[in-house]
Amino acid sequence: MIFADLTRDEISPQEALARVGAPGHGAVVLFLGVVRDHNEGRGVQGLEYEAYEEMAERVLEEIAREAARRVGSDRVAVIHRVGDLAVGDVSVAVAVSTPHRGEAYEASRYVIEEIKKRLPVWKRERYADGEEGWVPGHPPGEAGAGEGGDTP
Amino acid sequence: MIFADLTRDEISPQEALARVGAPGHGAVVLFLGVVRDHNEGRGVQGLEYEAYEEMAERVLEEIAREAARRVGSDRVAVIHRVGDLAVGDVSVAVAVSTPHRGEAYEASRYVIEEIKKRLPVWKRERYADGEEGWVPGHPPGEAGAGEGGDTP
Amino acid sequence: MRIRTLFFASFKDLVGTGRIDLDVPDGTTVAGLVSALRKRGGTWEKLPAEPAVAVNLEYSELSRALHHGDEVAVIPPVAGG
Amino acid sequence: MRIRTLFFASFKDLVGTGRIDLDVPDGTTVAGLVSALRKRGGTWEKLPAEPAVAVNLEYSELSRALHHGDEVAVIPPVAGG
Repeated sequence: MIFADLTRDEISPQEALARVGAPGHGAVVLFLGVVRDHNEGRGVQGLEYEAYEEMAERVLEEIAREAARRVGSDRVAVIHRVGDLAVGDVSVAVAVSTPHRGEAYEASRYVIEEIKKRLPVWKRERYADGEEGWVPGHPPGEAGAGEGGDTP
Repeated sequence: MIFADLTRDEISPQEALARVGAPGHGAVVLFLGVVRDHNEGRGVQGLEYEAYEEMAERVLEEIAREAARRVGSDRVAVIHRVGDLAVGDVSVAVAVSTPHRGEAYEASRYVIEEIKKRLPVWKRERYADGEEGWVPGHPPGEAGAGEGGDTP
Repeated sequence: MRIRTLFFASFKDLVGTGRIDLDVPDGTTVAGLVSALRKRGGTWEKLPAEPAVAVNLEYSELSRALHHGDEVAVIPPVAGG
Repeated sequence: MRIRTLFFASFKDLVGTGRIDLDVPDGTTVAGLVSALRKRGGTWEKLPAEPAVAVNLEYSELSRALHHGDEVAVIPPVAGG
Protein backbone atom coordinates (compact mmCIF):
# COMPACT_ATOMS: atom_id res chain seq x y z
CA MET A 1 0.00 0.00 0.00
CA ILE A 2 1.28 3.38 -1.08
CA PHE A 3 -0.19 6.14 1.05
CA ALA A 4 0.18 9.89 0.54
CA ASP A 5 -1.75 12.59 2.32
CA LEU A 6 -1.72 16.33 2.84
CA THR A 7 -3.46 17.24 6.08
CA ARG A 8 -4.41 20.15 8.32
CA ASP A 9 -4.55 17.81 11.33
CA GLU A 10 -1.76 16.89 13.68
CA ILE A 11 0.40 14.13 12.22
CA SER A 12 0.48 10.88 14.16
CA PRO A 13 3.77 8.97 13.78
CA GLN A 14 1.92 5.83 14.86
CA GLU A 15 -0.53 6.20 12.00
CA ALA A 16 2.34 6.50 9.52
CA LEU A 17 3.98 3.40 11.04
CA ALA A 18 0.71 1.46 10.94
CA ARG A 19 0.53 1.98 7.18
CA VAL A 20 3.75 0.08 6.50
CA GLY A 21 5.07 -3.35 7.42
CA ALA A 22 4.52 -6.79 5.93
CA PRO A 23 5.32 -10.35 7.06
CA GLY A 24 8.39 -10.42 4.81
CA HIS A 25 9.62 -6.97 5.82
CA GLY A 26 12.43 -6.87 8.37
CA ALA A 27 13.12 -3.14 8.34
CA VAL A 28 11.04 -0.04 8.98
CA VAL A 29 12.39 3.51 8.75
CA LEU A 30 10.32 6.46 9.92
CA PHE A 31 11.44 10.02 9.25
CA LEU A 32 9.79 12.95 11.03
CA GLY A 33 10.36 16.58 10.17
CA VAL A 34 9.74 18.74 13.22
CA VAL A 35 9.32 22.51 13.56
CA ARG A 36 12.43 23.95 15.21
CA ASP A 37 12.63 26.90 17.54
CA HIS A 38 15.11 28.72 15.33
CA ASN A 39 16.23 29.04 11.72
CA GLU A 40 19.20 30.86 10.27
CA GLY A 41 19.98 32.21 13.72
CA ARG A 42 16.52 33.70 14.38
CA GLY A 43 14.12 32.54 17.04
CA VAL A 44 11.03 30.93 15.50
CA GLN A 45 7.67 30.80 17.28
CA GLY A 46 5.74 28.90 14.69
CA LEU A 47 5.04 28.69 11.02
CA GLU A 48 2.43 28.32 8.35
CA TYR A 49 2.66 25.91 5.44
CA GLU A 50 0.78 27.03 2.36
CA ALA A 51 0.32 24.47 -0.41
CA TYR A 52 -1.00 24.24 -3.93
CA GLU A 53 -3.08 21.51 -2.44
CA GLU A 54 -4.43 19.64 -5.45
CA MET A 55 -0.98 19.52 -7.02
CA ALA A 56 0.85 18.79 -3.76
CA GLU A 57 -1.33 15.74 -3.16
CA ARG A 58 -0.43 14.42 -6.59
CA VAL A 59 3.27 15.16 -6.24
CA LEU A 60 3.37 13.56 -2.81
CA GLU A 61 1.86 10.38 -4.19
CA GLU A 62 4.19 10.43 -7.21
CA ILE A 63 7.20 10.72 -4.92
CA ALA A 64 5.98 7.86 -2.73
CA ARG A 65 5.45 5.67 -5.80
CA GLU A 66 8.87 6.53 -7.18
CA ALA A 67 10.51 5.62 -3.87
CA ALA A 68 8.60 2.35 -3.73
CA ARG A 69 9.60 1.49 -7.29
CA ARG A 70 13.27 2.30 -6.61
CA VAL A 71 13.53 -0.26 -3.84
CA GLY A 72 10.87 -2.70 -4.99
CA SER A 73 8.70 -2.19 -1.91
CA ASP A 74 4.97 -1.67 -1.77
CA ARG A 75 4.93 -0.01 1.63
CA VAL A 76 5.58 3.71 1.60
CA ALA A 77 3.48 6.21 3.55
CA VAL A 78 4.00 9.95 3.51
CA ILE A 79 1.96 12.60 5.30
CA HIS A 80 2.65 16.33 4.99
CA ARG A 81 0.99 18.93 7.13
CA VAL A 82 -0.31 22.31 5.97
CA GLY A 83 -1.68 25.26 7.93
CA ASP A 84 -0.40 26.66 11.21
CA LEU A 85 2.24 24.71 13.13
CA ALA A 86 3.89 25.33 16.48
CA VAL A 87 7.46 24.54 17.51
CA GLY A 88 7.71 20.78 18.07
CA ASP A 89 4.89 19.92 15.67
CA VAL A 90 5.57 17.27 13.07
CA SER A 91 5.51 18.83 9.59
CA VAL A 92 6.11 15.64 7.64
CA ALA A 93 6.20 11.90 8.36
CA VAL A 94 7.69 9.35 5.97
CA ALA A 95 7.38 5.64 6.79
CA VAL A 96 8.85 2.86 4.68
CA SER A 97 9.20 -0.86 5.18
CA THR A 98 11.29 -3.26 3.09
CA PRO A 99 12.69 -6.76 3.49
CA HIS A 100 16.17 -5.38 4.31
CA ARG A 101 17.30 -2.18 5.95
CA GLY A 102 19.43 -0.69 3.17
CA GLU A 103 16.40 -0.22 0.96
CA ALA A 104 14.29 1.23 3.75
CA TYR A 105 16.85 3.96 4.47
CA GLU A 106 17.29 4.64 0.76
CA ALA A 107 13.58 4.99 0.05
CA SER A 108 13.05 7.14 3.15
CA ARG A 109 15.81 9.51 2.14
CA TYR A 110 14.56 9.65 -1.43
CA VAL A 111 11.10 10.73 -0.30
CA ILE A 112 12.26 13.54 1.94
CA GLU A 113 14.83 14.84 -0.55
CA GLU A 114 12.26 14.90 -3.35
CA ILE A 115 9.75 16.65 -1.10
CA LYS A 116 12.30 19.38 -0.47
CA LYS A 117 13.00 19.64 -4.19
CA ARG A 118 9.56 19.69 -5.69
CA LEU A 119 6.57 19.57 -3.39
CA PRO A 120 4.60 22.78 -4.08
CA VAL A 121 4.50 23.89 -0.46
CA TRP A 122 5.75 27.13 1.07
CA LYS A 123 6.71 28.00 4.58
CA ARG A 124 6.06 31.28 6.35
CA GLU A 125 7.90 31.64 9.63
CA ARG A 126 6.75 33.70 12.60
CA TYR A 127 9.81 35.02 14.38
CA ALA A 128 10.27 35.69 18.06
CA ASP A 129 10.69 39.42 17.32
CA GLY A 130 7.18 39.59 15.83
CA GLU A 131 8.21 39.63 12.18
CA GLU A 132 7.08 37.06 9.63
CA GLY A 133 8.51 35.96 6.35
CA TRP A 134 8.51 33.36 3.61
CA VAL A 135 11.43 30.98 3.88
CA PRO A 136 13.47 31.42 0.65
CA GLY A 137 13.12 27.80 -0.54
CA HIS A 138 14.49 26.06 -3.60
CA PRO A 139 13.58 26.40 -7.26
CA PRO A 140 11.60 23.21 -7.91
CA GLY A 141 13.65 20.38 -9.32
CA GLU A 142 16.99 22.09 -8.83
CA ALA A 143 19.80 19.73 -7.90
CA GLY A 144 21.12 20.05 -4.39
CA ALA A 145 17.92 21.48 -3.04
CA GLY A 146 17.09 20.65 0.52
CA GLU A 147 20.20 19.63 2.33
CA GLY A 148 21.95 22.98 1.92
CA GLY A 149 21.57 25.91 4.26
CA ASP A 150 19.87 25.58 7.57
CA THR A 151 16.81 23.50 6.71
CA PRO A 152 16.08 20.44 8.80
CA MET B 1 19.78 12.06 26.77
CA ILE B 2 21.40 8.88 25.58
CA PHE B 3 19.22 5.86 26.26
CA ALA B 4 20.14 2.21 25.77
CA ASP B 5 18.17 -0.76 26.99
CA LEU B 6 18.00 -4.52 26.59
CA THR B 7 14.53 -5.79 27.37
CA ARG B 8 12.36 -8.90 27.50
CA ASP B 9 9.24 -6.79 27.03
CA GLU B 10 7.60 -5.80 23.79
CA ILE B 11 9.30 -2.77 22.28
CA SER B 12 7.17 0.35 21.92
CA PRO B 13 8.20 2.55 18.97
CA GLN B 14 6.41 5.43 20.68
CA GLU B 15 8.60 5.05 23.74
CA ALA B 16 11.72 5.18 21.61
CA LEU B 17 10.41 8.30 19.84
CA ALA B 18 9.50 9.93 23.14
CA ARG B 19 13.13 9.66 24.25
CA VAL B 20 14.44 11.87 21.46
CA GLY B 21 13.59 15.34 20.18
CA ALA B 22 14.57 18.82 21.33
CA PRO B 23 13.38 22.35 20.50
CA GLY B 24 16.32 22.83 18.13
CA HIS B 25 15.95 19.44 16.45
CA GLY B 26 14.20 19.42 13.09
CA ALA B 27 14.73 15.76 12.18
CA VAL B 28 13.86 12.45 13.80
CA VAL B 29 14.75 9.06 12.32
CA LEU B 30 13.34 5.87 13.81
CA PHE B 31 14.58 2.47 12.67
CA LEU B 32 12.71 -0.70 13.60
CA GLY B 33 14.01 -4.20 13.04
CA VAL B 34 11.11 -6.60 12.70
CA VAL B 35 11.01 -10.42 12.76
CA ARG B 36 10.33 -11.68 9.23
CA ASP B 37 8.37 -14.75 8.25
CA HIS B 38 11.30 -16.18 6.30
CA ASN B 39 15.09 -16.15 6.15
CA GLU B 40 17.37 -17.60 3.52
CA GLY B 41 14.39 -19.10 1.80
CA ARG B 42 13.02 -20.93 4.85
CA GLY B 43 9.73 -20.17 6.56
CA VAL B 44 10.32 -18.76 10.04
CA GLN B 45 7.74 -19.05 12.83
CA GLY B 46 9.59 -17.14 15.51
CA LEU B 47 12.94 -16.76 17.12
CA GLU B 48 14.82 -16.41 20.33
CA TYR B 49 17.46 -13.81 21.03
CA GLU B 50 20.04 -14.86 23.57
CA ALA B 51 22.37 -12.18 24.91
CA TYR B 52 25.44 -11.84 27.07
CA GLU B 53 23.23 -9.42 28.90
CA GLU B 54 25.63 -7.47 31.10
CA MET B 55 27.99 -6.95 28.20
CA ALA B 56 25.25 -6.28 25.63
CA GLU B 57 23.85 -3.48 27.78
CA ARG B 58 27.26 -1.86 27.88
CA VAL B 59 27.92 -2.30 24.18
CA LEU B 60 24.50 -0.93 23.31
CA GLU B 61 25.17 2.19 25.35
CA GLU B 62 28.66 2.55 23.87
CA ILE B 63 27.24 2.38 20.36
CA ALA B 64 24.58 4.96 21.18
CA ARG B 65 27.20 7.30 22.63
CA GLU B 66 29.47 6.85 19.63
CA ALA B 67 26.62 7.67 17.26
CA ALA B 68 25.72 10.75 19.28
CA ARG B 69 29.31 11.93 19.27
CA ARG B 70 29.66 11.40 15.52
CA VAL B 71 26.84 13.78 14.72
CA GLY B 72 27.03 16.07 17.73
CA SER B 73 23.60 15.14 19.02
CA ASP B 74 22.57 14.28 22.54
CA ARG B 75 19.42 12.41 21.59
CA VAL B 76 19.93 8.76 20.73
CA ALA B 77 17.75 5.95 22.07
CA VAL B 78 18.25 2.27 21.33
CA ILE B 79 16.23 -0.64 22.65
CA HIS B 80 17.03 -4.27 21.81
CA ARG B 81 14.77 -7.15 22.67
CA VAL B 82 15.88 -10.54 24.02
CA GLY B 83 13.92 -13.72 24.63
CA ASP B 84 11.19 -15.22 22.45
CA LEU B 85 9.84 -13.19 19.55
CA ALA B 86 7.08 -13.89 17.05
CA VAL B 87 6.92 -12.86 13.40
CA GLY B 88 6.10 -9.15 13.25
CA ASP B 89 7.62 -8.37 16.66
CA VAL B 90 10.07 -5.49 16.85
CA SER B 91 13.54 -6.80 17.70
CA VAL B 92 15.30 -3.45 17.84
CA ALA B 93 14.31 0.21 17.83
CA VAL B 94 16.75 3.04 17.19
CA ALA B 95 15.56 6.64 17.52
CA VAL B 96 17.72 9.67 16.84
CA SER B 97 17.00 13.37 16.61
CA THR B 98 19.33 16.07 15.31
CA PRO B 99 19.00 19.66 14.08
CA HIS B 100 19.18 18.53 10.42
CA ARG B 101 18.18 15.35 8.69
CA GLY B 102 21.52 14.25 7.25
CA GLU B 103 22.92 13.67 10.71
CA ALA B 104 19.84 11.84 11.94
CA TYR B 105 20.03 9.32 9.10
CA GLU B 106 23.77 8.94 9.58
CA ALA B 107 23.55 8.29 13.31
CA SER B 108 20.62 5.91 12.88
CA ARG B 109 22.48 3.86 10.32
CA TYR B 110 25.62 3.85 12.44
CA VAL B 111 23.77 2.40 15.41
CA ILE B 112 22.15 -0.45 13.52
CA GLU B 113 25.32 -1.34 11.59
CA GLU B 114 27.37 -1.43 14.80
CA ILE B 115 24.72 -3.55 16.52
CA LYS B 116 25.01 -6.07 13.70
CA LYS B 117 28.80 -6.01 13.98
CA ARG B 118 29.38 -6.26 17.68
CA LEU B 119 26.39 -6.57 19.97
CA PRO B 120 26.83 -9.89 21.82
CA VAL B 121 23.43 -11.23 20.91
CA TRP B 122 22.56 -14.48 19.10
CA LYS B 123 19.49 -15.47 17.20
CA ARG B 124 17.91 -18.92 17.16
CA GLU B 125 15.25 -19.34 14.54
CA ARG B 126 12.27 -21.70 14.74
CA TYR B 127 11.45 -22.84 11.25
CA ALA B 128 8.08 -23.72 9.80
CA ASP B 129 9.22 -27.33 9.35
CA GLY B 130 9.79 -27.70 13.09
CA GLU B 131 13.58 -27.43 13.04
CA GLU B 132 15.52 -24.81 14.96
CA GLY B 133 18.95 -23.36 14.50
CA TRP B 134 21.36 -20.57 15.37
CA VAL B 135 21.62 -17.97 12.64
CA PRO B 136 25.26 -18.02 11.48
CA GLY B 137 26.02 -14.39 12.36
CA HIS B 138 29.15 -12.31 11.94
CA PRO B 139 32.49 -12.49 13.74
CA PRO B 140 32.35 -9.44 16.05
CA GLY B 141 33.95 -6.34 14.63
CA GLU B 142 34.48 -7.76 11.17
CA ALA B 143 34.08 -5.22 8.38
CA GLY B 144 31.05 -5.66 6.18
CA ALA B 145 29.10 -7.51 8.81
CA GLY B 146 25.41 -7.03 8.74
CA GLU B 147 24.35 -5.80 5.34
CA GLY B 148 25.43 -8.95 3.52
CA GLY B 149 23.36 -12.06 3.12
CA ASP B 150 19.72 -12.13 3.91
CA THR B 151 19.61 -10.30 7.21
CA PRO B 152 17.10 -7.45 7.60
CA MET C 1 -8.88 31.45 -25.10
CA ARG C 2 -9.30 31.90 -21.37
CA ILE C 3 -6.50 30.76 -19.04
CA ARG C 4 -6.61 30.75 -15.25
CA THR C 5 -3.32 31.46 -13.49
CA LEU C 6 -2.70 30.79 -9.81
CA PHE C 7 -0.21 32.46 -7.47
CA PHE C 8 1.07 31.19 -4.14
CA ALA C 9 3.06 32.38 -1.15
CA SER C 10 5.53 35.17 -2.02
CA PHE C 11 4.17 35.47 -5.59
CA LYS C 12 0.65 35.88 -4.27
CA ASP C 13 1.88 38.60 -1.91
CA LEU C 14 3.72 40.21 -4.83
CA VAL C 15 0.82 40.48 -7.27
CA GLY C 16 -1.81 40.87 -4.57
CA THR C 17 -4.06 38.04 -5.76
CA GLY C 18 -4.16 34.27 -5.72
CA ARG C 19 -5.56 33.96 -9.22
CA ILE C 20 -6.34 35.77 -12.42
CA ASP C 21 -8.25 34.75 -15.56
CA LEU C 22 -6.79 36.14 -18.77
CA ASP C 23 -7.86 35.95 -22.39
CA VAL C 24 -4.84 35.17 -24.54
CA PRO C 25 -4.51 34.34 -28.25
CA ASP C 26 -4.81 30.68 -29.31
CA GLY C 27 -1.39 29.05 -29.41
CA THR C 28 0.00 31.11 -26.53
CA THR C 29 2.73 29.24 -24.66
CA VAL C 30 3.36 29.30 -20.94
CA ALA C 31 6.23 31.71 -21.61
CA GLY C 32 3.86 33.95 -23.55
CA LEU C 33 1.39 33.92 -20.67
CA VAL C 34 4.12 34.83 -18.18
CA SER C 35 5.18 37.65 -20.46
CA ALA C 36 1.59 38.92 -20.68
CA LEU C 37 1.34 38.80 -16.88
CA ARG C 38 4.55 40.78 -16.43
CA LYS C 39 3.31 43.41 -18.89
CA ARG C 40 0.45 44.26 -16.55
CA GLY C 41 2.98 46.58 -14.91
CA GLY C 42 3.47 47.56 -11.29
CA THR C 43 4.50 44.67 -9.04
CA TRP C 44 3.53 42.21 -11.80
CA GLU C 45 6.78 43.20 -13.52
CA LYS C 46 8.63 41.68 -10.57
CA LEU C 47 7.45 38.17 -11.38
CA PRO C 48 10.46 36.22 -12.68
CA ALA C 49 10.73 36.08 -16.47
CA GLU C 50 11.31 32.32 -16.29
CA PRO C 51 9.55 31.00 -13.20
CA ALA C 52 8.82 27.37 -12.45
CA VAL C 53 5.29 26.64 -13.61
CA ALA C 54 2.71 23.91 -13.46
CA VAL C 55 -0.01 23.30 -16.02
CA ASN C 56 -2.99 21.27 -14.89
CA LEU C 57 -1.22 20.17 -11.69
CA GLU C 58 2.06 19.06 -13.31
CA TYR C 59 5.36 20.85 -13.65
CA SER C 60 5.70 22.06 -17.19
CA GLU C 61 8.18 23.55 -19.64
CA LEU C 62 7.76 27.23 -20.48
CA SER C 63 7.54 26.26 -24.14
CA ARG C 64 4.32 24.30 -23.66
CA ALA C 65 1.38 25.52 -25.74
CA LEU C 66 -1.71 26.29 -23.69
CA HIS C 67 -5.27 25.27 -24.39
CA HIS C 68 -8.57 26.81 -23.40
CA GLY C 69 -9.36 25.97 -19.80
CA ASP C 70 -5.81 25.10 -18.74
CA GLU C 71 -4.91 25.96 -15.17
CA VAL C 72 -1.45 27.44 -14.84
CA ALA C 73 0.37 27.97 -11.55
CA VAL C 74 3.41 30.17 -11.13
CA ILE C 75 5.48 28.32 -8.54
CA PRO C 76 7.83 30.19 -6.21
CA PRO C 77 10.84 28.34 -4.81
CA VAL C 78 9.41 25.52 -2.69
CA ALA C 79 10.02 24.95 1.02
CA GLY C 80 8.19 21.84 2.12
CA GLY C 81 9.44 19.08 4.38
CA MET D 1 44.49 -18.21 39.64
CA ARG D 2 40.85 -18.95 39.05
CA ILE D 3 39.21 -17.75 35.83
CA ARG D 4 35.53 -18.02 34.96
CA THR D 5 34.71 -18.56 31.30
CA LEU D 6 31.25 -18.09 29.80
CA PHE D 7 29.77 -19.68 26.68
CA PHE D 8 26.79 -18.54 24.68
CA ALA D 9 24.51 -19.76 21.92
CA SER D 10 26.20 -22.25 19.58
CA PHE D 11 29.32 -22.44 21.76
CA LYS D 12 27.20 -23.22 24.80
CA ASP D 13 25.49 -25.99 22.82
CA LEU D 14 28.90 -27.22 21.70
CA VAL D 15 30.55 -27.57 25.10
CA GLY D 16 27.33 -28.37 26.94
CA THR D 17 27.66 -25.69 29.59
CA GLY D 18 27.25 -21.95 29.94
CA ARG D 19 30.26 -21.54 32.20
CA ILE D 20 33.30 -23.18 33.65
CA ASP D 21 35.77 -22.12 36.35
CA LEU D 22 39.37 -23.14 35.67
CA ASP D 23 42.59 -22.80 37.65
CA VAL D 24 45.33 -21.59 35.34
CA PRO D 25 48.91 -20.46 36.04
CA ASP D 26 49.54 -16.79 36.83
CA GLY D 27 50.30 -14.85 33.67
CA THR D 28 48.09 -16.99 31.45
CA THR D 29 46.80 -15.04 28.47
CA VAL D 30 43.38 -15.31 26.91
CA ALA D 31 44.96 -17.39 24.15
CA GLY D 32 46.43 -19.70 26.80
CA LEU D 33 43.04 -20.08 28.41
CA VAL D 34 41.41 -20.92 25.08
CA SER D 35 44.13 -23.47 24.45
CA ALA D 36 43.53 -25.04 27.89
CA LEU D 37 39.81 -25.22 27.17
CA ARG D 38 40.35 -26.93 23.82
CA LYS D 39 42.65 -29.47 25.48
CA ARG D 40 39.74 -30.72 27.55
CA GLY D 41 39.01 -32.92 24.56
CA GLY D 42 35.72 -34.09 23.08
CA THR D 43 33.56 -31.29 21.72
CA TRP D 44 35.78 -28.75 23.53
CA GLU D 45 38.32 -29.31 20.76
CA LYS D 46 35.82 -27.86 18.32
CA LEU D 47 35.98 -24.42 19.91
CA PRO D 48 37.81 -22.12 17.48
CA ALA D 49 41.52 -21.69 18.18
CA GLU D 50 41.16 -17.93 17.85
CA PRO D 51 37.62 -16.98 18.84
CA ALA D 52 36.38 -13.50 19.59
CA VAL D 53 36.56 -13.01 23.35
CA ALA D 54 35.52 -10.54 25.98
CA VAL D 55 37.23 -9.98 29.31
CA ASN D 56 35.21 -8.30 32.05
CA LEU D 57 32.49 -7.30 29.57
CA GLU D 58 34.78 -5.79 26.93
CA TYR D 59 36.08 -7.24 23.70
CA SER D 60 39.70 -8.17 24.19
CA GLU D 61 42.82 -9.24 22.32
CA LEU D 62 43.85 -12.88 22.67
CA SER D 63 47.24 -11.69 23.89
CA ARG D 64 45.78 -10.05 27.00
CA ALA D 65 47.17 -11.38 30.28
CA LEU D 66 44.49 -12.54 32.68
CA HIS D 67 44.20 -11.79 36.36
CA HIS D 68 42.56 -13.66 39.20
CA GLY D 69 38.81 -13.17 39.11
CA ASP D 70 38.61 -12.09 35.48
CA GLU D 71 35.45 -13.10 33.64
CA VAL D 72 36.13 -14.32 30.12
CA ALA D 73 33.46 -14.91 27.48
CA VAL D 74 34.00 -16.83 24.28
CA ILE D 75 31.86 -15.01 21.75
CA PRO D 76 30.36 -16.82 18.75
CA PRO D 77 29.61 -14.81 15.61
CA VAL D 78 26.96 -12.27 16.64
CA ALA D 79 23.50 -11.92 15.13
CA GLY D 80 21.70 -9.07 16.85
CA GLY D 81 19.60 -6.34 15.28
